[in-house]
Amino acid sequence: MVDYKQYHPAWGDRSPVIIGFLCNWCSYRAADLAGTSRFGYPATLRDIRIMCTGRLDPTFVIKALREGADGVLVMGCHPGQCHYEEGNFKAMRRVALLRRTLSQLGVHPDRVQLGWASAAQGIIFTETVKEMTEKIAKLGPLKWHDNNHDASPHLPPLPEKEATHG
Amino acid sequence: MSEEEKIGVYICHCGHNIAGTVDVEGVAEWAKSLPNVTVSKDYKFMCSSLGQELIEEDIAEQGLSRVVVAACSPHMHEPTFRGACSRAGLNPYLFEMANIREHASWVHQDDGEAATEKAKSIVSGAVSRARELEPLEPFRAPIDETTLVVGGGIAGINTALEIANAGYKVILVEREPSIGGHMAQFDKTFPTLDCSACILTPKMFDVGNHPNIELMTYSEVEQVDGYVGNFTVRIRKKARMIDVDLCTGCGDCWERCPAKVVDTVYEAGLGYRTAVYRPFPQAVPKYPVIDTESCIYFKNGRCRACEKFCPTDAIKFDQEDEIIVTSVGNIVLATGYDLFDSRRLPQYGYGRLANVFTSLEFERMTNASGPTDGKVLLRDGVTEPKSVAILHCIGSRDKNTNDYCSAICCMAALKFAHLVKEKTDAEVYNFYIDMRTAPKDYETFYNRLMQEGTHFIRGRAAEVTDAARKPEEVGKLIVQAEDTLIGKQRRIPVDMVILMAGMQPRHDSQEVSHRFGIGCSDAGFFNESHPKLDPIATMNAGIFIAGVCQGPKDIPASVSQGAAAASRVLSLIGKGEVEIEPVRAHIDEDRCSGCRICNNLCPYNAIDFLEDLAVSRVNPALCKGCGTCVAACPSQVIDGQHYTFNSIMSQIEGLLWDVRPNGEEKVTFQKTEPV
Amino acid sequence: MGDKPKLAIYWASSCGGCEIAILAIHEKILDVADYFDFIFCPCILDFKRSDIEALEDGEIAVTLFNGAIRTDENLEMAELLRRKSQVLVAFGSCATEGCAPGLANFNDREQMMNFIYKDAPTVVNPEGIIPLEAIQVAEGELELPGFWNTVKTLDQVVPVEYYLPGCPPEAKWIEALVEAVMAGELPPPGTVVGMDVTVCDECPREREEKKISHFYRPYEIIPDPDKCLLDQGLFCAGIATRAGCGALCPSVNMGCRGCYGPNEGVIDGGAKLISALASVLDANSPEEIDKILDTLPDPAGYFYRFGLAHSMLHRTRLEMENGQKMAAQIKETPRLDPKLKD
Amino acid sequence: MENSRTYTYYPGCSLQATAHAYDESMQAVNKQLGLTFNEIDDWNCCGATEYFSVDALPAYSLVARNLSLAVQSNGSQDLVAPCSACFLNLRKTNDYMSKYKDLNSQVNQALAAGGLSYEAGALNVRHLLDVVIEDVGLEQIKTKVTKPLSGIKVAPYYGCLIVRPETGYNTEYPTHLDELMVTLGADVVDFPMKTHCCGGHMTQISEETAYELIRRLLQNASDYGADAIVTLCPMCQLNLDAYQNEVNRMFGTNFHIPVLFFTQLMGIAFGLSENALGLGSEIIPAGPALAKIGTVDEQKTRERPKRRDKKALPMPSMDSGGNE
Repeated sequence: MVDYKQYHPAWGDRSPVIIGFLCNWCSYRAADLAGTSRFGYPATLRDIRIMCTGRLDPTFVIKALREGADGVLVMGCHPGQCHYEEGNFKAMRRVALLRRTLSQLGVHPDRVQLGWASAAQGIIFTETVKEMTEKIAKLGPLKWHDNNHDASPHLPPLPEKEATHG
Repeated sequence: MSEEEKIGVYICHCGHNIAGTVDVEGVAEWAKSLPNVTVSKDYKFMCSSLGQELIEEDIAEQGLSRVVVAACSPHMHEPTFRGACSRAGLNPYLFEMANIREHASWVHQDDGEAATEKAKSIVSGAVSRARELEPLEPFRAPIDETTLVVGGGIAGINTALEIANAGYKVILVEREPSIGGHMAQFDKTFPTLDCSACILTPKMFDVGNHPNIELMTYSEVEQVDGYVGNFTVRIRKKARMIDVDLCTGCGDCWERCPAKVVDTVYEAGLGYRTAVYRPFPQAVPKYPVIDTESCIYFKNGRCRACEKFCPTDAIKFDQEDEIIVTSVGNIVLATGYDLFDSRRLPQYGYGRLANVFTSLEFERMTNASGPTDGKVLLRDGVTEPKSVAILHCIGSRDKNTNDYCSAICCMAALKFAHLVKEKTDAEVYNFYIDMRTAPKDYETFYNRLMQEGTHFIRGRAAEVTDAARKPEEVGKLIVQAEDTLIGKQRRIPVDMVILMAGMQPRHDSQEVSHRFGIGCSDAGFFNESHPKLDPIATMNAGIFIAGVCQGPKDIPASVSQGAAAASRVLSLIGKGEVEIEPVRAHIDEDRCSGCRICNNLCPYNAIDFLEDLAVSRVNPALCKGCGTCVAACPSQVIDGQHYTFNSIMSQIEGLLWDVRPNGEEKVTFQKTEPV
Repeated sequence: MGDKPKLAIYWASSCGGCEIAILAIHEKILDVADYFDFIFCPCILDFKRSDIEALEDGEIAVTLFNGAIRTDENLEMAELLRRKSQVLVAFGSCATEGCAPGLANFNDREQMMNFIYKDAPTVVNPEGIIPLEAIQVAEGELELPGFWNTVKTLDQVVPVEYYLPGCPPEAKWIEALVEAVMAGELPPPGTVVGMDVTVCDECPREREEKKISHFYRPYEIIPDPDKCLLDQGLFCAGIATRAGCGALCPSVNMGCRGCYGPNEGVIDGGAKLISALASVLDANSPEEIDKILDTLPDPAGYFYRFGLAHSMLHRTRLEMENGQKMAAQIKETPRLDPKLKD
Repeated sequence: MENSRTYTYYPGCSLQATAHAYDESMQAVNKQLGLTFNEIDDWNCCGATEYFSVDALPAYSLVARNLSLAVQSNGSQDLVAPCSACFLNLRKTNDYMSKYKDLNSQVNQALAAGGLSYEAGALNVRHLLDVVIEDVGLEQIKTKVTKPLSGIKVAPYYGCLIVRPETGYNTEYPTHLDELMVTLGADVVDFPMKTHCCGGHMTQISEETAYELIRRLLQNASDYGADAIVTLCPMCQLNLDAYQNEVNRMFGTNFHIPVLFFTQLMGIAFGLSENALGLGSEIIPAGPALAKIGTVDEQKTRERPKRRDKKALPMPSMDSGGNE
C-alpha cells in the first residue's frame, strides 16, 4: 500500500478516495483498455459508468463529497468526439460552474476535475488518475462529515481574552 | 420495495486473472454482509456454461430478484449474464455487472490488498445500484428494407452490389459526377499489377444498371433523422444542368466547350477538363455536368456553345437542385479519404519545385488515359527522368501532421518504383522509415523490387532542394536524408521526386459524423463499435462503415469491409425487426413545469415542447438515452431509465461503504402528495 | 376553553415575518381562534416557557415552529415543543431550509462575531467587546444561550411532521394546513404543504428554448415584461423552486429568489440550478464558459440563498485546507481563479 | 500613437555590440509602430549557444534568473527578445520548466539562493518578428509604408533558432518574414536554405567548417538572384556579413551580398533616414543593393507573359486548399 502520509500527515493509514464518473463510450473503455494493457495506477478511483458525461448531475458530485469521497473525477470523450455529439460540453459547463460554487464552500476546485480520454487512450486515463491522486493526496482528506458534526450544539465558550464587559 | 429484494452476488476468479490478485473468496464471504444479499458465491469462470447455470439455478431456487456478477468489463460479458437471467425468467435489466478485472485486478497487480479493497467497493456499489434497478422491456421496431450507401468508391460499390444482389433496394449517393472513387484514378493495383480500370469498370457498370440500385451521383446527404430500421434522409441532388432523360452522353458538348480548367479532382491537378465535363470515359452515369464556376455562360452570360451543339437539347441552364426525402432502414458510410496536402510540408518543395509530384499525380501520369498517356515525364511534359526519388511517409507517421501510418503507401511506392523502371531507364531511390508489406503476397512484391535494382534508403528524407553544393547537383533536385543503416547523411540528386502523400479523413468528416450521429477518432476517421470485434458497426445502431473512412486500408481490405457491412445490413433486414435498448429519458408530464431548459439540449431533437399543455415531451423513438436532459432538468421530473437518479445515488453510497459517516441517515426522497 | 385542541406558535432564529403572515389569513383567524386554544406565541402572548413545561407530553395539538436553529435556546425550545406537540410543523423557510439565517453557514462563529461586533463599517467598538456565553459581574454570573458555529434547520434537530415553506408562507397554504388540521384530514407525515411543480408552472411569462450567453444583474437591463427573465439573461431560481407563491417575484420583473426551496424529489436545489443553468450556457470551450460565468458573481450565494443549511454540504468547510483557513481564504477570493483549468 | 503596446524587453548582449544597427533600427521602427519596450533591470547573459551543452542546470538557472526578474518588473506578460539565441534560450527554459517538474524544482532551488523564484509559464516569450507580425499586423504595417521596396530582391533568412520550440510557425519552411517583406514592397526570392545553419560559433573553432556553411547560404541566395539577405538574428547577420570576404578568399568566389536586419528594411520602407537605422556599419556595403529600390526590373518588363507550353503539365496551385 502507498503511504500517503508523505503527501499530507492527515491521511494516517488511509488512502484518498476518488469517485469517478466515466462515460460508457470513451473513458470507461479507456479504463478497460488500461486494464487489458496492465497499465497500473493508484487504487484510489472507484468509478461509476454513465452513458455520457452529459448525465452528470452535480447532485452526484456533491453527494460523493458529502459521503466521504476526497475528490471526484469526471471523464468523457474528447470535446467534439462525444458519442452523443455534445454531452461532454454540457459536462464541461456544469463542472466549471460547480467548481466555482464549491470553491465558495471551501472545497478546493482541484477536488472536482474533468478529463478526456478516447477509447484508445488507456495511458491518458491512467495518467489522469495518477495526477488527480497526487493532487488530492497533497490536499489531504476532505472528511466532509466532520464538518457537519461540527454543528454540534455543545461548543466550547469563546476565549475569555477576547473582551471584557463593562 | 427495495427492502425486500433478494440479491445474488457472484465473484468470478477468471482463472488467475482476478483470483491471482484479488482475494475472491474473501470478497464473496464479505459480500454476504451487504444488505439484501441472500446468495454470495465465488466461481472459477462465471462466463462458462456452468457459471451461468449457477445463476439460473439460484434465481429459480432462491427466488433472486437481482443479480450482480463481479467479473470483467460489462462491454465483455454483460450480454452473456443478461441472457442467463433472462433464461431463468428474471428481467435482464435487473442484472448488474461489477468490473473487478479491468478496473481492479489487472491495474493493481502489485498490491493485492488494495485490489481486494477496491473490489469490495466495486461490488458494494453494484449491489447498491442493483437494489434500485427496475425491469425494462426493449423497444421493437420494424426494419425498412431499403439501404442507403453513402460514397461510390470501391467500398461503397461493393456494399451496394452485395445488398442489391440479395434482392433488396439500395440508394447509392455519390458526391462527384461519377462513381468510381480513387480506384478509378489508378492505372495498376499492387501487388498483382492488375489493370485498375479493367477490374473496376464492370462493377461500376453493374451498379449503374442494377434494378435494385438507385444511383444518385452529384448528390449529398444533408440530414439524417430517426433510428435503426427507420431513418429518414434528406438528399440534395445538385443541378447537373443536363437533362439526363434526353442526354445520350455523346460528348458533343465537352468537345465544343471553350472553357478549360485544371482538373483538381480526377486528374489530381495534372490535367485539364472543360467546364461541361464527364470526369473520365468510363464514368457511371455517362452524363456530363456543367461546372457553373468555370462555365463562361454562368460567368458572363455568353457562350452557350454546348447548348447549340447538343443534338438532343439536353442542356438546361435553369436546372435547380432537387431535394429528395426518403426513408431507409440501414445506412452504410463509405466516404473514403482525402489525400494529404503535400504543401503543408514545404521542405519537400511541392508547389515550389516543378518536378516534385504527389503520389496521386503520379498515378494519373502512369495511367494510359492520363495527361501524359501513361508516359513518365517531368513537368515540362517532354523530358523523361533519369533518376527518380520516392519519399515515403509524407504526412504519415509524423507528429507534426498525422501520426498514424497510412498503410498503403509502402506498397504503392513499390508499385511506382516498378512502373518507373518499366517505363524508363531511370534509377529509382526509395526513402523509407520502415517497409510495411504485411498482407499476403506483398513481401514477395518487395523482394521482386529489390531484384529489379531499386535503391532502398532507410531514412526519412529531410528536404528536397535545388540548392546545389557540388557540380553534379546543379540543375537537379537534391534529396537529403540520413541513411540510418550506414549512419551517414546522404544527398541524392534526382530529376523527379514523388511524395507518397498519406491518407487523411475527408475534410468534412467531423461534420459528416455529426450528421449521422457517429463518433470520430482524433484524426477524423469514423469510430467503429469495437476496434477488434466489430470494426464495421458504429455506436449508432443501423449505421455501418466501410473502407478508408474507418481508417487507412488498401483495396482488398475496403472490398472486404464493404461486403461485411452488407452482410450486417442483410442480417438485420432478415430479422425483420430491431430491438432497441430501453435506455431512454421520460418526462413526467404531470410534474413538468415547462421551463424549457431541456428543449435545446437534445442533440437528436427528441424533446418537443407542447405549447397547449406547456410541458415538454420526449419522443422515445428519437431518444438515444444519453441522459443530458435528465441531469439538466431543474425540477428532476425527467427520468433516465436504467441510469435513474436513485440508482446512481445508491451506487455512490455503496462505493463509499467504508468511508461513509457512521449512523448518518440515508438521503432519500419520498414522493409525497401535496395537500 | 379547556377542551379545545391547543395551538402553539414559536419563533426561533427568525425575523417575525412568519407571525405576520399568519395574520394574512384574515377572517379565517377567527375560525382558528374558535377551534383552537391559542396557548403560546412569544410574539404576541405573555405565556412563559414554564407554562409549556408544565403541560403533559403531547398535550399541544399543533405547533407552528418558525425560525432556524442556531443557539442552545433554539434547540431547547425545539426539543421541548417537540415533546409537548402531537404535530410539529416547520413553518416558513428558516425552519424548513435555513433561509437567510442559514447564510451564516458561509462563515464560522468567530468570523461572524468579529464582523458583527467589530469590523462592520457601521460599528464603533474601540474596546473590541463581543458577547460571551457567560460573564461574571458584580451582581453574579450572567449567561447567554450558546451560539452555534452552524445554523441548522428544525428537522435536523427534531423530527418534523409537516413543512410549510416560503419566506413567508403564502396565506392560502397556511389556510390549507389549518383547515386540514381542523377537518382532521392530515396528510402523511413528511408532506410539504404546497405544490410539487416549480414556479415556472405559475409564471405567465412566455418561455423559449434556453441559451444563455450573459448573465445580467437586475440593474443592468430593463426586462421585457412578457418574456421569461432567464431567457433575457436575468438570474431566476424559478426553474428549480417549488411553486405555490403564484410567481410573485417574476410578476414584478424580479427573478425568483427561491424561497420555497426545491420542489418535490429534489435533494439539493443548488445542485439542480448549477446543472440546469450550466447546461444552457452558449459556450463550448473553457475560456468561453469562464467568460459567461464571470458575469454571475457569487454563484453559491445565488444557488443557496435560502437552502444552504438544508443542502447536502450544509455549510462551508471549517477545517484547514493546505494550512489555511478555507473560509477566510474564500472571503478574499470569492470566485474561482479563471486560470484554474480542468 | 493610436495603438500603443507595451512589452517587457530583454535586449541581450549583441544588440549593444556587433548588432547595434539592429538595436538602432528597432528603436526607430518601434516608434513608428507604437511599441514600447521596458528593459528588465539587471539582466544577465542568456547562455548563448554553448552553455546548455556544457552544464545544463546552471544554464537554465542563468536564464530563469532573467525570467524571474522579468516577472518582478511587473509589466507585460509578453517578454520580447530581438536576438534569436536569447529568444530560444528564454523560451526553451520557460517551456521546459513547465514540462519537466524536476527541472522546475531544481532551477527554483537555484534561484532561491538569490532570493528569486519563477513560476513556469508565467511569461510568454516572443521574438521581435512575431510581435511585429502578430500584434501590429501586416495591414497596419502596410499603412506605414511610404517608400515601397520595389526593385530590390531579398532572400529572407530565418536561421535555425527562431522556430523552436514550437512557435506556431512552420518549423521547416517558415514564411512570415517573406510575407513581411512582400508587405514592404520588396521582391522576395525563394530561399530554400532559409533555415540552414549560419555556422554559429564554429567560426571561432573551425573556419573550414564555418566558411563552407556560410558559402552555401551565399551561393543559394546568389543563385536565386538576391540583391540582399534579410535576417532577424545578430549571429546570422554577423557570420554572413563579416566573413563574406573570408569566404571569397577561401573558395575563390566573389560574393557581395549585403546582409540586413528586417528592421532596417522596415525603416527604409517607412521613409526613415539611413543614419537612424544604423546603415553603413555593415561590412558588405548595402548601398548598391539599396540603390535598386524604386527602380523597375528591366528584365521583368521585357519578358512577355509566357504562353503555356502546350505539352507542359500544370503546376499545383499554391492557393490554400487548391489540390483536393
